[in-house]
Amino acid sequence: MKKLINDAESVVADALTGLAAAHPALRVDVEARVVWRADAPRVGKVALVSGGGSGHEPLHAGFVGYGMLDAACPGEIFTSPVPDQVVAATERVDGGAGVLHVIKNYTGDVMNFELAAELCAQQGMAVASVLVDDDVAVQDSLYTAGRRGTGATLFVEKIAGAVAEAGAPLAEATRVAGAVVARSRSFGIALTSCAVPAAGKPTFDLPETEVELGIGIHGEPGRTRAPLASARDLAAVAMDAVHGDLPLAGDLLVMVNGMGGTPLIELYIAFAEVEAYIRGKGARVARSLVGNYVTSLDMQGFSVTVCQLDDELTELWDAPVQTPSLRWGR
Amino acid sequence: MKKLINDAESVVADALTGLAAAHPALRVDVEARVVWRADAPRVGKVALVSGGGSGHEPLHAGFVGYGMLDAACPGEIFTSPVPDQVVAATERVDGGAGVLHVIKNYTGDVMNFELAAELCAQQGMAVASVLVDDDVAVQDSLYTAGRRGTGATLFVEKIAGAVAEAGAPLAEATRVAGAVVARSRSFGIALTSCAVPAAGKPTFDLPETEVELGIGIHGEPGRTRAPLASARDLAAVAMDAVHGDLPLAGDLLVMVNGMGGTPLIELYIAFAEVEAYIRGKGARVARSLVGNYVTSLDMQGFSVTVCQLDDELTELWDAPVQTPSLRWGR
Amino acid sequence: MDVTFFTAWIQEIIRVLSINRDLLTRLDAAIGDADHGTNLDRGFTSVRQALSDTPPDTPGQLLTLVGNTLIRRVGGASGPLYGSLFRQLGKSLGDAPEVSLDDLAAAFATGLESVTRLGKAAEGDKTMVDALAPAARTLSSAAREGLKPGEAFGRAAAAAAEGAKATIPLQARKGRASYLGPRSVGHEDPGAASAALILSALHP
Amino acid sequence: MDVTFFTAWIQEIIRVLSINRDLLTRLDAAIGDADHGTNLDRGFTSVRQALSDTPPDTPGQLLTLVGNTLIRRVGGASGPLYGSLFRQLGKSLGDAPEVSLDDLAAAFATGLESVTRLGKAAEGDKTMVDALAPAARTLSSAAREGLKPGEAFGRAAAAAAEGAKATIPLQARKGRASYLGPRSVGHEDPGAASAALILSALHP
Ligand SMILES: Nc1ncnc2c1ncn2[C@@H]1O[C@H](COP(=O)(O)OP(=O)(O)O)[C@@H](O)[C@H]1O
Ligand SMILES: Nc1ncnc2c1ncn2[C@@H]1O[C@H](COP(=O)(O)OP(=O)(O)O)[C@@H](O)[C@H]1O
Ligand SMILES: [Mg+2]
Ligand SMILES: [Mg+2]
Ligand SMILES: [Mg+2]
Ligand SMILES: [Mg+2]
Repeated sequence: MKKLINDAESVVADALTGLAAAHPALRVDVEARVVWRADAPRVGKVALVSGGGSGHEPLHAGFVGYGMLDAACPGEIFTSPVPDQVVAATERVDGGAGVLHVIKNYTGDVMNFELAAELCAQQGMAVASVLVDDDVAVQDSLYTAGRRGTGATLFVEKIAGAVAEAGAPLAEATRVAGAVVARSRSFGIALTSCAVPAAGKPTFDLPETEVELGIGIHGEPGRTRAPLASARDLAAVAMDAVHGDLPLAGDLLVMVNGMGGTPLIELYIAFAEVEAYIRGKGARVARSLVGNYVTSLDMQGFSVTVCQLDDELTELWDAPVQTPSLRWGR
Repeated sequence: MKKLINDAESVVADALTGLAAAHPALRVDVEARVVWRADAPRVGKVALVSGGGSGHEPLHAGFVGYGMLDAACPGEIFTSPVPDQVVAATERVDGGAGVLHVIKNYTGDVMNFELAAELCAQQGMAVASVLVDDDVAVQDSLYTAGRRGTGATLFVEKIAGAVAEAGAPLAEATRVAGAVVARSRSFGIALTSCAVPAAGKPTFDLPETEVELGIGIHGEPGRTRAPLASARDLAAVAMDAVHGDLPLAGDLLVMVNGMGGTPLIELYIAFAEVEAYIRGKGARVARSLVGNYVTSLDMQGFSVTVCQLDDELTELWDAPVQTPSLRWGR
Repeated sequence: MDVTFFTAWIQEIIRVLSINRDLLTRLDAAIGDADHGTNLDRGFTSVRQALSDTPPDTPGQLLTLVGNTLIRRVGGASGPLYGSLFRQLGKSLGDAPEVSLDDLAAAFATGLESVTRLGKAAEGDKTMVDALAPAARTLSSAAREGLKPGEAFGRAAAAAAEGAKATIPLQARKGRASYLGPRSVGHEDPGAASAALILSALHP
Repeated sequence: MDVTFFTAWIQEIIRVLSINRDLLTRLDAAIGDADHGTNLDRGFTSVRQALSDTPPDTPGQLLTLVGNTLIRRVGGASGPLYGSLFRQLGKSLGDAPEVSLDDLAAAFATGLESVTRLGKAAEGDKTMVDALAPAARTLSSAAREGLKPGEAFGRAAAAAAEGAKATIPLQARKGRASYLGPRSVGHEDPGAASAALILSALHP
């Protein structure tokens, strides 16, 4: 395991220092672990706050800015933020119109955000939340932790961010965020394990000829192991899983997302296969993203996230956004 | 070596297929290996054409679009394009005001672009060129191949692209491109080797405790090997080399660039150190980029590129750009 | 058992968890995300700091401080869960300067409840509850039987350790390990292992 | 030596380079970018296709076609260099249906010149020139001495092979290997190695 770091203990703080230095439009409290828009709080605008373990960069801090998140609270590597962080972030961006918490569905994230929401409510802030659980690799059941939140988080943050930027009330931003979750599905595949800095070595061993199918974004092993196959076959595995859960139809927003260690040239190869698969089902890629957006440290691999668009969602997706890692229209 | 590909032979074609599917504003001729702006040729506008081996994505094809390149011609992995490609690209975007070839200084690139320029001239096209050679790891000498072109290529393409977009004549675009080269320096460090798909294994072996200093972007070993050190120390090595060649002063445009396999969180850590180094020298990071822009397949590592800004260059850098991998202002 | 007793317990937890940090992280690497040891070590290091900053006067104050500190510093699933456990222990013990085994057993039962209320895990789901629940039962019965604290603690620690080991053949239904489905079988749950360590730190 | 002879040479080059593809790429991995074998194999595979599409009538036509195809398909440094070499060979031989050893030696000398004009490498810079130059000299002197083609080819191939091996202790001054500075010492130049293979494919 080789890392470009100073110290396993200071990874998050050091990265936040770099983030602050690189993006003057952000404010960063390295101590409190909060990143927020320099122009927040915006009076009368619903604020979006998200957060989660670090190691998924650019998620979430890279999506703070106009038209997307108002604040992010990055936890330790793969460790959900603590309630204090969420409260601090919420306080800093609350413009009086309420705050929407975008939460990836992990036990830790859910509990810490819930504790934070209680504290926020005690302070008189209006907080709503949306739970993202798009990963079809995980069986959804009342008796389990449910599906993980992965790539669709970016879609929720972008689209609900556009709703909020347009001045809609909290209930409306919450409704649209929920709609995005309901219409989105993901599946991920790992070619290699990532290595958590503090753990000092790869989380799992994977032979040269095998891949992990149905991985999340925390370096955990997947549902099953399979022989390494072509990009075409791996894309088909991912898309079969997605299509089996939510049949592909109509206009789709599609992200082929790298897990952090896979170069862009390979992601475009995977995207070509995903696009052909979708066309083969009679659906259409209307909007797309190809790149490293919701990562798992240095893991090699990819995930596909698909969202069924309608006119409203397409328009919101196209609305201007200006963040370190997603930007268009201004 | 694990790759998300279909076949080592079809890597470039398959990736171009994906690029075309992902970016409707681009035109891609997968056979001829040319990527160009859908709105080209623009009559009366100087066109910018660049190209080089593939494996450096998003360079160059990811920088085709408004305010940057008019066309790119990606060669095979780490292999400069052939003259036919360059000619085809030049023909497709020549709007009558001349075409600027942006060439990274490698023997193969230089020769193939030269042969292409002769063919273009025979066809009556006005072609100028700029040679990018920013890598201070390589000794510059009359008797050698000279310095390599690496990260500054992005700066040249962006800034000369803005000049061309503003309607300036070929000579002016060429002059500014040359000024960017003259004011830019780079240095790169590898934590791991990359693996060329057709070669089937890593280009070099590097023990767990060592790094390569002074690498290029083709997976070649560096000038020297050194013990793995902290991000702070590695950043200092890179910056000492840059500063030793072109003393840091005034306002700088700074890119901390990942080699393809290094996650963004680590690049921000490196950027924090680079920024502190520059401040320590009394200079200032006025503009910055942090991310994977000029890569070497799946190599882990980073490079730093610094360009001395002046008011003209700052304004040109800030001008709107709309490409797959660099976008702002529209 | 007074504040000195409970301070010794917490100090011993800090020591034991720090020694076993990498072990817990390795257990978490197998079926989770390789951070459990780091999470608890970070949390309890903060606890050590908090205790030296404002030494508490009563067992209840102490345990509440521990719980709050864990919630404020650990994050992840284990942060709120262990945080609630200790916070509830503190709340149950109130401001009594001295605590009996009966009091402690009752407090532990309510602490366990707060963990299951928050995490919604039942025994057999392959979580820390699989170690905490038998420990809570053992403490209660030991108190009923009138055992000495030393003996009660020994039995509770043994029950927790047994409960932790018994998670090995289980398929996880809660927490991150549940994502692995059948592949979670054959590994000890890291949270159950840390719960057993926390119980093992209880010495008379 | 007629078009059949030269066609046989090219076919043999194709065979030899394809067999040695991985070797050449490995040499390039050590001091370059691990593509030399792939580059030449791609180029000469296209040459095979081009020859079967439009079989040339004369040695000059054939070699010009080879040169053009290499320039159009190889890329990198070796594409233009080998392309010019073969194109110049073709140009020098003109449209003669039969070629003498003298003609070939003279053509090879001009071919070498075109390589050094384009690449600006001198002998000793650790490039293909280190194999091509001694081969050109050997061909010329063999022609002057009136040797049979078979013997001349044998000597030229030996000279090229020796020239290639002699690149091992050199520090590169041209091409990608020059970036390595002193670390380029101790490795055979891949282009010199491929040049030696190309010469070794010349059979009477
Ligand atoms: N719903 C739950 N109820 C009880 N314990 C749980 C629950 N979810 C997870 N745990 C415990 O938390 C442990 C993992 O803690 P930790 O690794 O620190 O957090 P995370 O899973 O967020 O990375 C698991 O081993 C399990 O014992
Ligand atoms: N300036 C030059 N003159 C002559 N030969 C050169 C020159 N530069 C490179 N070469 C030859 O080209 C070979 C490398 O070819 P290849 O690997 O196909 O291209 P690239 O270096 O562009 O990857 C070198 O081993 C060397 O023999
Ligand atoms: Mg975690
Ligand atoms: Mg090459
Ligand atoms: Mg964990
Ligand atoms: Mg090469």
